[in-house]
Parts: sequence; structure tokens; C-alpha cells
Amino acid sequence: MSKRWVFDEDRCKGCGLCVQACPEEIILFSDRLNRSGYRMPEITAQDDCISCGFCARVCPDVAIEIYRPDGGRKTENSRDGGR
Amino acid sequence: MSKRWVFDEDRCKGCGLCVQACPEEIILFSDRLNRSGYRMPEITAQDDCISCGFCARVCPDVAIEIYRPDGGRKTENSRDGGR
Amino acid sequence: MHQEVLMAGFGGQGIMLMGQMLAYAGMKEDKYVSWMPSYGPEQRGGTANCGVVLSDEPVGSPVVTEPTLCVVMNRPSLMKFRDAVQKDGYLFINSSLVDDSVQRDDIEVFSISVTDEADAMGNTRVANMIMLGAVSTVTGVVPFERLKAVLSEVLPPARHSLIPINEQALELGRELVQD
Amino acid sequence: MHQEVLMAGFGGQGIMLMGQMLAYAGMKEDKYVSWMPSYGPEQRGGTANCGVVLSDEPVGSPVVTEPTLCVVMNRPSLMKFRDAVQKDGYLFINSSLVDDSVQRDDIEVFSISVTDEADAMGNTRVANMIMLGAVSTVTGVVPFERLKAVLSEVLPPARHSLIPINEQALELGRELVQD
Amino acid sequence: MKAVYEKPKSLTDVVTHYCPGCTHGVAHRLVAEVIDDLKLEDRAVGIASVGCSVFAYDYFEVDFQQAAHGRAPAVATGIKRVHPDSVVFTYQGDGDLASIGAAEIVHAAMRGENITVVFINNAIYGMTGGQMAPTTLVGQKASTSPAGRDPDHSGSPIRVCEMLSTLPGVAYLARVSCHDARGIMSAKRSIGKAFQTQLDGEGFALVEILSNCPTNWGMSPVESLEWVKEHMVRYYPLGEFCTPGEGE
Amino acid sequence: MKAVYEKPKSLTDVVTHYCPGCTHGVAHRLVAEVIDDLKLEDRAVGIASVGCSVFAYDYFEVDFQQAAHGRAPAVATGIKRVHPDSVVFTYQGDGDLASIGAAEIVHAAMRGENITVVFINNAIYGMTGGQMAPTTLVGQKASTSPAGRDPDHSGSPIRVCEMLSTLPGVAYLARVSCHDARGIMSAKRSIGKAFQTQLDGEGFALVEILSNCPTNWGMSPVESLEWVKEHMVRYYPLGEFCTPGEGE
Amino acid sequence: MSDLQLFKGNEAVGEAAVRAGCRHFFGYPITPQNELPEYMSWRLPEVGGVFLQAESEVAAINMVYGAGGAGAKAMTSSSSPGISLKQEGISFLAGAEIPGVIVNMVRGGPGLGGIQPAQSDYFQATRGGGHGDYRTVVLGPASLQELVDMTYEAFQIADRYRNPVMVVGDGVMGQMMEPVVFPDMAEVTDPPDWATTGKRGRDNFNLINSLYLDPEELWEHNRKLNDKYRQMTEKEVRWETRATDDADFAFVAYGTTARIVQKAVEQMREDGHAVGLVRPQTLWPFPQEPFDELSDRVDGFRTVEMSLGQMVEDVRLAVQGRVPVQFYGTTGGVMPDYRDIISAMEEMMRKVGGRR
Amino acid sequence: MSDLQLFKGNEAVGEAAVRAGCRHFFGYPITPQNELPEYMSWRLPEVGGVFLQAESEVAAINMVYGAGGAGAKAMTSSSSPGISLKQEGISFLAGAEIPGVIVNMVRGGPGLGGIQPAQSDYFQATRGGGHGDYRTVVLGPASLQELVDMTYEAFQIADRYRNPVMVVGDGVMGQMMEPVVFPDMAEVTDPPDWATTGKRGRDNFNLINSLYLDPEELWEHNRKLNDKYRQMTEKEVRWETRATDDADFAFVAYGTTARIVQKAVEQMREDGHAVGLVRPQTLWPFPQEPFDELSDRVDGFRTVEMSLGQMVEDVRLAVQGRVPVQFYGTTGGVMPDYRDIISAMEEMMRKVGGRR
Ligand SMILES: Cc1ncc(C[n+]2csc(CCOP(=O)(O)OP(=O)(O)O)c2C)c(N)n1
Ligand SMILES: Cc1ncc(C[n+]2csc(CCOP(=O)(O)OP(=O)(O)O)c2C)c(N)n1
Ligand code: SF4
Ligand code: SF4
Ligand code: SF4
Ligand code: SF4
Ligand code: SF4
Ligand code: SF4
Ligand SMILES: [Mg+2]
Ligand SMILES: [Mg+2]
Repeated sequence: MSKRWVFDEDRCKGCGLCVQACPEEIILFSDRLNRSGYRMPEITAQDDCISCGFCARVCPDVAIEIYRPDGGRKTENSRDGGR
Repeated sequence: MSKRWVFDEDRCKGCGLCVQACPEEIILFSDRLNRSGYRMPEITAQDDCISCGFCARVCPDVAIEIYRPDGGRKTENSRDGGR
Repeated sequence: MHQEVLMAGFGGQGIMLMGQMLAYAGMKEDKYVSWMPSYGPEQRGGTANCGVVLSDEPVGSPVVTEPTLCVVMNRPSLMKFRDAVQKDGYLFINSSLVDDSVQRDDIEVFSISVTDEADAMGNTRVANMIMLGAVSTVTGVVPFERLKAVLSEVLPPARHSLIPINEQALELGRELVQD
Repeated sequence: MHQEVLMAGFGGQGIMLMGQMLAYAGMKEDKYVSWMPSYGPEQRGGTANCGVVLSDEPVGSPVVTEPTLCVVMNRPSLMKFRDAVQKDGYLFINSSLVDDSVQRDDIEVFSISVTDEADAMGNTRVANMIMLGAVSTVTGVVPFERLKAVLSEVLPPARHSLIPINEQALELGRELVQD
Repeated sequence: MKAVYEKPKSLTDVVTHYCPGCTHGVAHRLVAEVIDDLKLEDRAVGIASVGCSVFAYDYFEVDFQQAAHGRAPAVATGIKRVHPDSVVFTYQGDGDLASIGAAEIVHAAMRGENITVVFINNAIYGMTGGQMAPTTLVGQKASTSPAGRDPDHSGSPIRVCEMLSTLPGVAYLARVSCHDARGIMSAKRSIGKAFQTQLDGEGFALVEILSNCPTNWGMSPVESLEWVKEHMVRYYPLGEFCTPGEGE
Repeated sequence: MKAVYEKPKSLTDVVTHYCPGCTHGVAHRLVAEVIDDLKLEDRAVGIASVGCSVFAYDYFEVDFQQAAHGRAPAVATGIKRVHPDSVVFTYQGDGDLASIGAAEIVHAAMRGENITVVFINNAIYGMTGGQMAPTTLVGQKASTSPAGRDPDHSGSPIRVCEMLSTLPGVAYLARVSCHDARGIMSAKRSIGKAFQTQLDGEGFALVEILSNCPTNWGMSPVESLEWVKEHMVRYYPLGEFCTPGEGE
Repeated sequence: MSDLQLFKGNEAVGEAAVRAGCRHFFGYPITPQNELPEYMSWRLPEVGGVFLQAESEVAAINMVYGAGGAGAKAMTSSSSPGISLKQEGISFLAGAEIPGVIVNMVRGGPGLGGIQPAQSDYFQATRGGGHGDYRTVVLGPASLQELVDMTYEAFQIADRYRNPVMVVGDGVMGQMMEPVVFPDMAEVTDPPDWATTGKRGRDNFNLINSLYLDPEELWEHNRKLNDKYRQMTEKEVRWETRATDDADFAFVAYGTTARIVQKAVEQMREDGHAVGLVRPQTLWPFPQEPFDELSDRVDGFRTVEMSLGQMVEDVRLAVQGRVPVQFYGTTGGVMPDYRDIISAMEEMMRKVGGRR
Repeated sequence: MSDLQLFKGNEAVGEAAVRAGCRHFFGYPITPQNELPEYMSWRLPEVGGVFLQAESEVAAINMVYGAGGAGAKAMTSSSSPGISLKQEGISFLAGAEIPGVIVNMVRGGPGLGGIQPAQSDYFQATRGGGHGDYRTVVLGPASLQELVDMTYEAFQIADRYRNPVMVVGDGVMGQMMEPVVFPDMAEVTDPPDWATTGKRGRDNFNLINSLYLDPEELWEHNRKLNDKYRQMTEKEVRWETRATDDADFAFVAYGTTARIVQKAVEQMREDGHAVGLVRPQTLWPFPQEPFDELSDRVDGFRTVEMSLGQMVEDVRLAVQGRVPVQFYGTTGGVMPDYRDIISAMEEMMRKVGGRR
């Protein structure tokens, strides 16, 4: 698994909050609808993703998981206990 | 009616708050009980009353009314609208 | 044996305690007993009374309206209950606070100035015990010794220091009616 | 005359309005009518359907479970209701969103791609009116002209600017089935 | 002779059922004086709440409704919305207002309901026999906190004025005390202001009156006022918390 | 690759019933993350209140009770008093907590009830279709205030944190917002503190989360977050209003 | 029929109330009756009235108490859990003799239950879910026109007796649309002379109260209330029968259920079965007369309800064992299917059949 | 009889609850039951339990919901107006299947009413003053010993069915003293496996809930509840008869009233009248059996209640017209006088007399 941006399309409701949140502006709406009829976002360039996690953080439906290459650039980590 | 301290013994419950409140210390408990069996306060010296109204103000049972001679020393007046 | 006792007076005269002692003593005598308080509609400082039933049979209604034995500790209570006492019943009156007389010759009436007697003892509050001593002695509703014995069980521990004066008062009550 | 109409689709497809227009037009035609919405147990974005009864007799139950005339605007609705349509009844399908076919020859089935047609008109939301125009034309459940006439009464004043496009849509629906 | 102090006209002649020395009587008198002073007897409608003051309706010469426990502010709202020109006031105890009726008072205040609330805080449930109130002081004994209020178990007392002062709809808020003649005079001024606030259409007005309950506190009337002064005033600071036009 | 962001273990796999873009989902996730972080899955008991979040019990991998509308703090109290070592939290909307449940929240706070409250303020009744809430902003339209909330008629919105901050039993109080990623991170920190407060036995903790309701506000999800930022944050200032050990 | 208007049930209640002179509505949102407060929120201001969203159902009923006591025609509405919360208040209205109209659009219970139509609050409505000996007139309409008419009359009945009146519908009733004709706008009348308007020159002061500490007085007060309840029983009871003249068996049903039963009756008549329907229109007072009349003629009654069996007790009380009374019902928001109703009756006919 | 203790009714309830294993009490003051929370406030801490004074009756019943759902034997008590406020909560307990014991020391109503004993909350208790199809077992003790025993059993019944149970007394019952023997202290048991204790190693999570949005599911849930109610009807019903073996007429009375009626029975027996007494001990489920048995033998029933006539409906339902059922009652806090009870029965005997 080498993707930074991992997307679970069945959870997504196409709200677009991730599109809005990405500082790199690499998430856009696609033409695809998922099974529930929601329009799906997609990442345009995995490689430009900086694993900042913003998109995942704003997603109300936990449809996005974010990874970063080991030893990669340090980004905010969701498992740090929140403190 | 020339009394400053006018007492309605049927309303009095003998609580003693007036006794406590009088700055001139001229209200004392008497030996008398009223019809309800409460011990009655009495004024020991009408003439020493300065019509300050404290006793009436603290009386929870509106058993005391206070008057002052016309033109007498000005005291706080309950009918001034409270302001 | 079936006695319906009504005790009535002002709040604060220890009416409830009198009744409870009677009920407790009765229970210890293996009677069926009940005790039932009643406060007037007025919340505060009004009349207070309680009914005690002592019987060889299970108690029906705990509410006593026609007592076989009635104790009135103040005037309003006399007015209210003097005609309610059953024929051949007892009526005990605290004559310190009640100066009216009773025009019934089908009941036995005892007037005892228990408040004055208690005052004389130095504690107005034991008037109830004086009355109770008298009631027990005259009527035998519960044995006098039993009454004395239950004092310590009815009074909360915090007030056990008062047992001696209460015992004295009970005994004074007995003496007053033995004379 | 007695028609039990069931209209079903997603929330947001204007199902309720379709039904209300039918009921309103029926009322104007002096029929007894009722309209009854039903939202799925899921609160949001779920299925929405409504039943309309039009009859010469007073309406009994307003709930339609076995329609004589059924309109399905999406796939889940077809699954749910295709077998419920009464013999000799009508089934109208929005073929833009439903690609399944119906294996019943005891009813009349009309497949119309109203969403596509509406898109082509530049406003997906009038798909419902296209369908309604078709339904009225095919079944005569209410006269087509009446339907057009009630538009202004059913739409709130704030949305009266949309009357022309809705009229157009109704007419398109008529044309599609007249062809 | 001139009257320095006479029985207010808006009080009936009935002797109250309150215990000797209970300041409910003082508070009644002050409200009646204000009604007299502002000439409200024809417009005033009182709401008696459930508590020792439930019979307030017998003591005032004005229209009254008796309300379910805690609901006086809702009842007052109903009346005021029907007759905006009536002068509507509730008279509520601390159990009534701060416990069961907490939602109703908070919301009447939030709405800026144009009513006047006379709030008698005696730190106890008087009528039902001395149970703990939300206003009972830490350590204070009550029949349902026989060892004294334990903050670890029941929390610390609610300060109603402070709490309500955070609500924008509130126009007038004051805490006064009835423990001496001076306090009573100041109480009257505050009650007057609270009614005037309503007359001026400014919104919600409440006067909290620190009061006693000699019966359930197990004190003489004189001792009880001493206790108000020594303990209650310390925890419940006196003063005005809001005045009309001040907030937003 | 290392996980920067993964689905918390304490969330079930169920897709929520919330509308697209509704921040109830975000708040759920944050609570679940905190439960994971503090390893509370075996001790946590949640209370789902009546509102859009009523099905919260389906979304968390912990024990849950569903409470009557507004009564979650009372239900939580019942649970916590039985199992003081359970970690008890309510999840309540603004209608639930600030309207019908106003008395319960005020009193849980007064008692210093050792529970955690997650309070979703979206300035509207979501579930029932957009009626006015006590938190609805002045001028904001709702289905029962079609012309916008009129302060002369309905008062101005209640600020829950400010109100509760006057109660001595409160240990932790914070207002956060979910309108952007930064706000969400800070929201998580506050939720974490609110649970830690309970673990430390400090008393009542509440986090108010400014949230959206795109459906009933009639906005797109993106617009709705913009509205939270522009209007809600202005009226409801963010920050910590109480931290443990600070009060008395 | 030009006055016909297609209205949603909940909104029709609102308009009917306005026509009856109601100018004060206090409510709290709950499905499935939200369209009623929503309607009132714009409609009342239009006619100079006041809509207020209360902080809770408890507050709402107590606002009705205040407003009603002040002489207004006041109203509140809710659905099952919210109506439970109003029980103390309703008892207070009855005790203090305040008119007021309460609408319950019943949903499935118990507890939070569901939001679909039900009739499982019948006991609560007719027996008084609150404390003490009191009664409320309970109206159970079966069509929107009846809902309109009964809402209108509810205010008159409430005023006539100074007593709360309930209108009981259900989710279907609230949500459906039907053509209705509204009564003309009633004149808004002055407050009655017992109302707490402020004395305004009166010598005496008015008092709204339900407290009587002296038990004899409270009994006396209850006797007075009881006289009113007796009068209501005589004068306000209403019902309708359908096809009962020659019926061998009769259904008993009210509200929405009665409409479905009506369909079952028609179907069974077509199939040659002599069945009819008794439809109580007032749930309290419950109609005795049709049961006295029919108990000599029919072989049995089959009660159909959206509950586990509540009104059936009233039917049994009315029939007093003269013929069998059986119950069929659905609950939790499920509406009975007319075919199941027919089966239930057929089963009863088979079992009870040859009785006479 | 050395275990006999003279106890006040309200306090006896408290001690009996403690003996039954109750360690959590949530209450709010109201006359005439204040001695119960007051007793619990010192007694529960003594045995490691928790007494909490809630902010209201509404909060109290919801605390019972929480505590009961967490597996505790929890209790609340109140009197009439306060019990009305608990109706939503009781419906929630029933719907979510939470055990819990609710005590109502009934006082005169409606509204604020008075503080003297009454039985006018019978409908509320037995028909469910709350919404939805639910039932609570309702126990109606007539002596303090029975009050103790029934309070103790109430917890067992509640646990057995996971359902709320009510104990209905009245002002007399709460205020009077009688000698009682308490059952031994029950062991405090672990929370049941459905309780929300936190998972503590469990794989699944527990849920306490009464919401079923799908009507079919809610109906199904109601059917399950109904099965329990049916079981209760079979297994929990209790009554007592006195002097009915050869009776021509029988009284029906419960609670305090039954004691007074008992006196009337004794008096009438002395006067040569063959009268007896049926005393329901469970008010719900209401005993059918004694009425089936007696309806063939007696010429009539006279129900005596401290109400305007509530239980009499259950008697009529049980008797089903087989013999006349008449009502005599006082209300508002007035206790019936046994002489008036006798007169009422004599009148009935005169009127109904020669029937068979
Ligand atoms: C619904 C309801 N719950 C409880 C009561 C009992 N009750 C009567 S007065 C009172 C408390 C009164 O205390 P407070 O409001 O402080 O007034 P106070 O008597 O101290 O002046 C209570 C709990 C009631 N009447 N109604
Ligand atoms: C006693 C009671 N009253 C009313 C309702 C109806 N009701 C359900 S949710 C809700 C309001 C929800 O609003 P909020 O708490 O703000 O939550 P949101 O949906 O906005 O998240 C109401 C009034 C109910 N279920 N029970
Ligand atoms: S992790 Fe950051 S950069 Fe990568 S897609 Fe998400 S928001 Fe954009
Ligand atoms: S934020 Fe989540 S739900 Fe919304 S569009 Fe992006 S992935 Fe989908
Ligand atoms: S008026 Fe003043 S001086 Fe006179 S008796 Fe009263 S308190 Fe004393
Ligand atoms: S203060 Fe009033 S009631 Fe008290 S003793 Fe003096 S006169 Fe009597
Ligand atoms: S009990 Fe207390 S508050 Fe009530 S009247 Fe007596 S002293 Fe006043
Ligand atoms: S209605 Fe509003 S609060 Fe409820 S799920 Fe939808 S967006 Fe969220
Ligand atoms: Mg108080
Ligand atoms: Mg909300």
C-alpha cells in the first residue's frame, strides 16, 4: 500500500468538505457517483499530497485515511492523544 | 391618635424581630400572650420612639404602624415610591 | 381489649410522641397497634393530633374518629372532640389550658393541670408525660411500667439525657390520679 | 372512478409535489381525494413516496399499498412496488435512473427517461412534471389542462416564476407519450 | 400625626400562615408597598408558586394564579402574552425556581419575558419540611442532607443571579437581603425597580431576596437573621447584577 | 507508510444516517479518537439523546443508553452513581441540552457530576426539521421563526458555556468549532481534556462544539461551515471557560 | 364546493383553531405534528395572535394554563412522549377549571418508540394520564373535515365547561391532505369575568387555583367538577354507525382505523356478510347508546385499534357481557390491513357464529 | 414477636427497599412521602448505597432509568403531581425494559389538590398515565407489613420482567405507624449481563433503548413486551377475600379503604348481614378469578374507593354484567366513614335485594 490518500467510496456522501479543505487543492469532484448516488471526490495527484490530513479531519464520514512514507515529512498525527 | 407606635396584637406572632430592631431599645417582650398564644412585645416608652420605622419594617406580620408628629423629625417614608 | 385513643393539642406539645409511646408499649404487650398522625390543614403552629389503636384483633382503620380514650391538651381540641368520645369512654383534659367543662355523664372525665405541673417541674415540655402517666394509671390501656420501659426506645439516643425527667413526669402523672 | 396512485422516488425529486398536484386537480374535478406522504424510517436522503386516492366515493384509507397507478422515479422504488401494482394498473418508470425491466404482462408499463429529458431542458428538477404530463395524458386520471391550471395554486407565490418551465415540462411529458 | 409606616393597601387583612419571624411576610409587604406606590392594583397579576408562599393569593388584593411547582415563569409568560399591559409577577421559592423550575426561569430570562420575579432564597425547602435546596449552603444541615451539604456529593449552591446575568434577555437583576431594616429598605428599592423595569417594557427582571426559615433551620427568628447575615450574604453577595439598558 | 489518519477503532463500521457534510460525523469521530487514545473502550458508557444524533448508539463500539429528550444528564448521573469507575458521557444537541433539558444540564453541572458532556450546538432543531432552538441566532430563519429570530419576541440566544461557568461544580468548559481542520484539531484537544477531567475525578466537564446543519439551514455543506465561521463564532466566542482546579 | 381547500392535517388544525378564535399557541417540536406549530408561527401573527415556542412540553402546557386563566382561547399540541410530559399540567387545568385545547398526534410507543401513526395513547387520553379524579373531553376525528370541525368545537366545549379538551389524531391524520371547508372566522371575545386580567376596576380579585388543603373542601370541589363531567357525558357524547341496521356483527373503531375498517365493511358487504361499524367520535365520554341498542341485535363486536387493546375495554364496559367483544389490532406504527381486519372478523363469525 | 418494629410507613418502605438490595434512590420532596427520601438520605450511605435528591421528579425517574439500565436496583418515590411528571420516564423504562420501583403515596387531586390520602390515581397507575402500550405491575398494600413485603417483592418482580413496578399507597399508609417485621437483608447481586456497565472485556456492546423507527420492528418489540404482560397477568395477580364464602353481597376495596371496609363488614356481620370483601392486592394485573367465582354466588358488588370511581371500572370489566356493580366513594382526602359504607351497602341490598 503506497498511497497516501486512501478513500472508502462507500462511506463518502459527496459533501465536498475535503475538496474545500485540501491546502494543495488536489482533491476535486469527479463525474462518478457511488452506489448511494453521491458524487465522488478524487485525488488528482497522489504525489502532491503532503499527508497533512486536513481532508481526513474534516470528513464527517471517515471516508479518507491518510498515510505518509516512513521517515517522511512530519505531519500532525491523529494518534498522539490529542494533547 | 397620638401614639407613634401602633400595634395590632392580633397580627403579631411574637417573633421578637421588632425587639431586636429598635435602635432605641424601647420594645421589650411583655408577659402577655395574645389569643393565638404568642408572647406580645410592648413599647416601654412611646415618647422615646423616634419614629424611625425600623420595627415596622422588620415585622413580617405588619403588626406595627408608625406615625410621627406633623413637622416632626424627618424619617424615611414608606410611601416615597421606593426609589 | 380494643381501645381507640385520640390525642390532640397544639403542635409542639409532644402529642405525637405521647401516641407513639402508647403504640410502642402496646406492641410490646403483644397487642395489635397502629399510630396515625394528623396535622390540621394549616401547615404551621396549628392543631396536631394522633390516633392510636390497641387491640387484640388486627387493626382495621388506623384513623380514630370516635375514641374510647381521648386526651385533649388545648381548648380547640376539646371543642372538636368532646362529643366524639364513645359512651363509657375516657376524656383527659389538660386543665391548665382548658377551662371549659364537659356536660356529658356517659363518659369519665379527668381534668389535670399538666402544663402547670410541668412548669412546676421546671420543664413545660414534659406536660405530655405527666398526662400519659395519668392515662395509663387510670385506664390501664398499657401498664405503667411498660410505658416507662419504652421511653429509651422511643426517644432518639441524642435525647436520652432527658429520660430521667420524663420518668419523673410519668410518675408525677400517676401520683396525681392516685390521690 | 377510483384510482389509487403511488408515487415513489428519492427525497428531492419532487415526489410530494407531484402527488399534491394530482390531488389538487382531482379536488377541482369534484372528486374525493386524499394525499398521504410517507418517508422511510431513515430520516435523510432516503426514499420518499406518497399515495393519492381519487374517487367518486369518500376516501377510506388514504394509505396506498396496492396502487392502480404507480410512478417510480428511482430503482429502489421499482424493486419495492412493481409487484404491488394492481392487475390492469399502470406503472410509470423513470428510465433515466432505472434500467431494470418489469416482467408483468397484466399491467401497462411506460418507461420514460424524464431525468434525461429534464436535464436536456436545463433543469433536472422538472423531471417530475414531465412524468406528470405523461401520466395525465396516458391515464386521464385528471385532465391535462386541469393539471396545468393548478400549478399556480400549488406552487407557493415565491416560486411562481417557475410556472413557465413547469408548464413546458408538463407539455413535454404529454408529447413524449403522444408520439 | 403623619404615617411613617402603614399597612399597604394591596395586602388583605388576612393573618398569614407563615411561622413567627419568617421573612416571607416582609417580602409580601414590600411587594404590596410597591404595588401601592406604582398604583398597579388594577393591572397586577401575581403567580403564587408551590412552597410556603403558595397561599400568597390570599394575601394580595390583586388577581392571582396558583402555578404548578416550578412553572410560575411559564404561567406568567402565558398571562403576559395575552395581556401585555398587565403587570405580571411571580413569587417563587428557591426550590421552586432554582430546582424543579430551573428550565422555566432560564428560558423566561432568555426570552427577555417582560415579567417581574420575586425570588425568595431561604436556602431550604420550607413547606415540605426542610429538605436540601440547590441553594443550601455547603455544610448546612437539611432533612435530606442530615450531615450537612457535602459538595462532593451534591455540589455547591447555585447562584441564581450570577447565572442569569449571562443571559442577554435579562434587564434587571438584584440580590438583596431581609436580615435587617437597612436591607429591607434596599430590598424595597430593588423590588420597585424590578416592577418599573416591566412598566418600561425593558424585559425580564428578578430580585433575589435572601430570607430565613427559622422553623426548618431550627433557630429562633433573631438567630436566623443573624445566620442570613453571617453565612448567606457571604456566599451570595448583594448588589445589582444587571440594570436596564446595560446589556445589549 | 505510516498512518497519519485512520478510522478510530471505537467507531463501528456502520455508515451514519447524517446528511452529507453534517459535522455530527466529525464530532463522533473525535469522541471515538479520544476513547481510543485514552483506552476507554471497556469503561465508557455513552448516552444518546433525542435529536439527529439519537442513533449514536449504533456508531460507537461502547455501551450506550438512549435517553428521553433532554434528560441525558440525569441518565448519566444514574449510571455514574452506580458505577463511579465507568467513564460516562452524554452526546446532546442544542435543543436537547439548552431547551427541554436546561434544568438537567444546570443541575448536573451544579452537582459537579463527574461526567463528560459533548454538546453539539448547530443553532437549530435538526431532527424535527429546522425549528428554532434557544441557540438560534438573532435574525436566523427557522421553520418556527420564518421571518428570522426576533429578539423582542423570542429573546437572544443562550450562551451555554458562559451560563454554566457561573456554577462552582464545573471543572472543564470549552467552546470549539468544527468549521475547519484547525478548529477540529482544537476540538479534539478539548474533548480529550473533558474526558481526562472525568478520569481525574475533577467534576463536570462540557465541550460545546459549534456545528452545522446544512439541511435545515438550506445551505451546501461548504457554505454552512462558512456560516459557522462568520456568524456563530462571532456570537459564541471560542475558548476555555473553566479548567480543572481553577474554580473553588 | 368552491370553499374546498386541500390542506395538510396538522395545518388544518391550525387554521381551524384560528377560525375558532384561538390567538395563543404554545408548543414544542415533535414529529409527527411539527407542521402545526410551524403553521401557527406565521398564521397567528397575521391575525394579531401570539405563537410561542416553549422550552419544553411542560412549559407549553403551563403557558396554556396562564393564558387560559387569563381568558384566552389557548392551545398546545404534541405527540405521545410530549403529551406524557403534559400530564401534570392537564390535571392542573382541570383542577383550576381552565379551558384549553390539547392536540395529540399519536405515534408509536412506549418510550421513544417511533414516529409512525398509532392509537396507543387511548388510555392516557380517556382515563387521564395525570393524577386525581378529572376528565377531559376527547375528540377522535376520522377525516380532515372532522378534524377541522372538532378542533373548532373543542374550543367551544372547553369554554362551555371551563375544562381542557383533547383532540386525538395520529401520524396519518397529521400528515395527510384532504379537501376541507373551514368554518367562518369566529369573533374574538372578551375575557370571561373569572379571568385574571388584572382587576381593572373590579372590586374582588380573581383567582385561578386548584389547591384546597381542607379535604372536605377538596371533595366538594371534586363534586362540582364531577357534575360537569356528568353533564359532558350527557351532552357531548357523539358517535356514528354505518351499516349497522341489519348487521349480525359490528366493528368498533375510531379515527384513521375507522376508515380502514370502513373499507373492510364494504368489502364484506359485497361478499354478503352483514357487518357494520360503530365509530365513537368522542372517546370520552364514550358512547353507551349504540351498544345498548346493538347488543340486542348483533352477535358480537370486533374492536379494531392501532394498539394492543385499549378502547376494547370501553367497549366491554358498554356491552357488559351481553355479546362477545373481541379485539384485533396492530401497534408500533403499523396500520392494519383491511384484509387482516376481514380475516379477524370472519374468524370471530365462525367461532361465535350460531350463538343466537 | 421480638423482630417487630414500630415503623412509619414511609420509612418502612425505605428499609424494605434496602433489605431487597436497593442501593440507589433518586427522589424529590413532596408531601406526604417526605420521610422516605429523608430515611434513605442517611440509611443508604450506611449500607454503601447512594441517595441523591434530584432537581425534579422528571430528573429522578430518568436517574432511575440510568441506574436501572446500569444494572442497579433503583427506586424513586413521589406523590400524585410528581408521579404525573414521571409518566414519560415510566413509559421509557417500560419501553427500554429497565427494572425500577416507583412508589406513589397518593394525595388528593386534581392539580395541586391537597395533601390528604386519596386513591384517585388508580387510572394513572393501572392504565399507564404515559404513552404507548405498556403496563406496570401495581401493588396496593393495605397494612404496613404488606407495604414492607410488597416493596421487597417489587424489586424482584421488576427484575424478573425487566419492567417498572409501582407500589401505590396513600397519605395514611405513608404517615401511620404499625409494627412490622422486615425480611432479611438480601445479597446485593452483580449487574445483569444486559446492563451498561461498560464493556469490561465483553465483545459486544450493550444498549438500553426504546427507539424502533421501523414500525414492523416496533410492533415486534411491543409483541415481546405484551408477552411479558400476559405472563404477569398469569403469575403476578394477587388478591384476598374475607367472609365471602356465604356472602350475598361483596365489597371490593383496596389499600387503606379495605381496612375501613373490613370494619364495615364486621359490623354488618354482627348485624346479621352476609357480606364479604374482595381485596385486590395487585391493582394491575387485576384479579379476575374471585369475580368469576363470586359472580355466580353473590347478588352484587359494592366498590368502595377514595376516588370518584376508578377501580369500579375494573370490577365491571371483571364481572361483565353478571350481577350489579355499584360504587361508593369519597375523594379529595376525605376517608370514607364505615357507617356510610354500611349505609351504601344496605341501600344496594334493598334495591338489588331479591334478585335471585
Ligand atoms: C410537582 C411537585 N413536586 C413537589 C411538590 C412538593 N413541594 C411543595 S413545596 C416544595 C418546595 C418548596 O420549597 P421552596 O420553593 O424553596 O419554597 P419555601 O417553602 O422554602 O418558601 C415542594 C418540593 C409539589 N407540590 N409538586
Ligand atoms: C419529549 C420530547 N419532545 C420532543 C421530541 C421531538 N424531538 C426530537 S429531536 C428534537 C430536537 C432536536 O434538536 P437538537 O437537540 O438541537 O438536535 P439536532 O437534531 O439539531 O442535532 C425534538 C424536539 C421528543 N422526541 N421528545
Ligand atoms: S492529506 Fe492534505 S494534501 Fe493530502 S489530500 Fe488530504 S488535505 Fe490534501
Ligand atoms: S469530506 Fe468525506 S464524505 Fe465529504 S466528499 Fe470528502 S470524502 Fe466524501
Ligand atoms: S419606630 Fe424606631 S424607635 Fe420607634 S419603636 Fe420602632 S424601632 Fe423603636
Ligand atoms: S416583629 Fe411583628 S410579629 Fe414579630 S414580635 Fe414584633 S410585632 Fe410581633
Ligand atoms: S417553614 Fe420556613 S419558610 Fe415556611 S413559613 Fe415557616 S419559617 Fe417561613
Ligand atoms: S438534519 Fe442537520 S443536524 Fe441533522 S443530520 Fe442533517 S445536517 Fe446534520
Ligand atoms: Mg425555600
Ligand atoms: Mg441542534
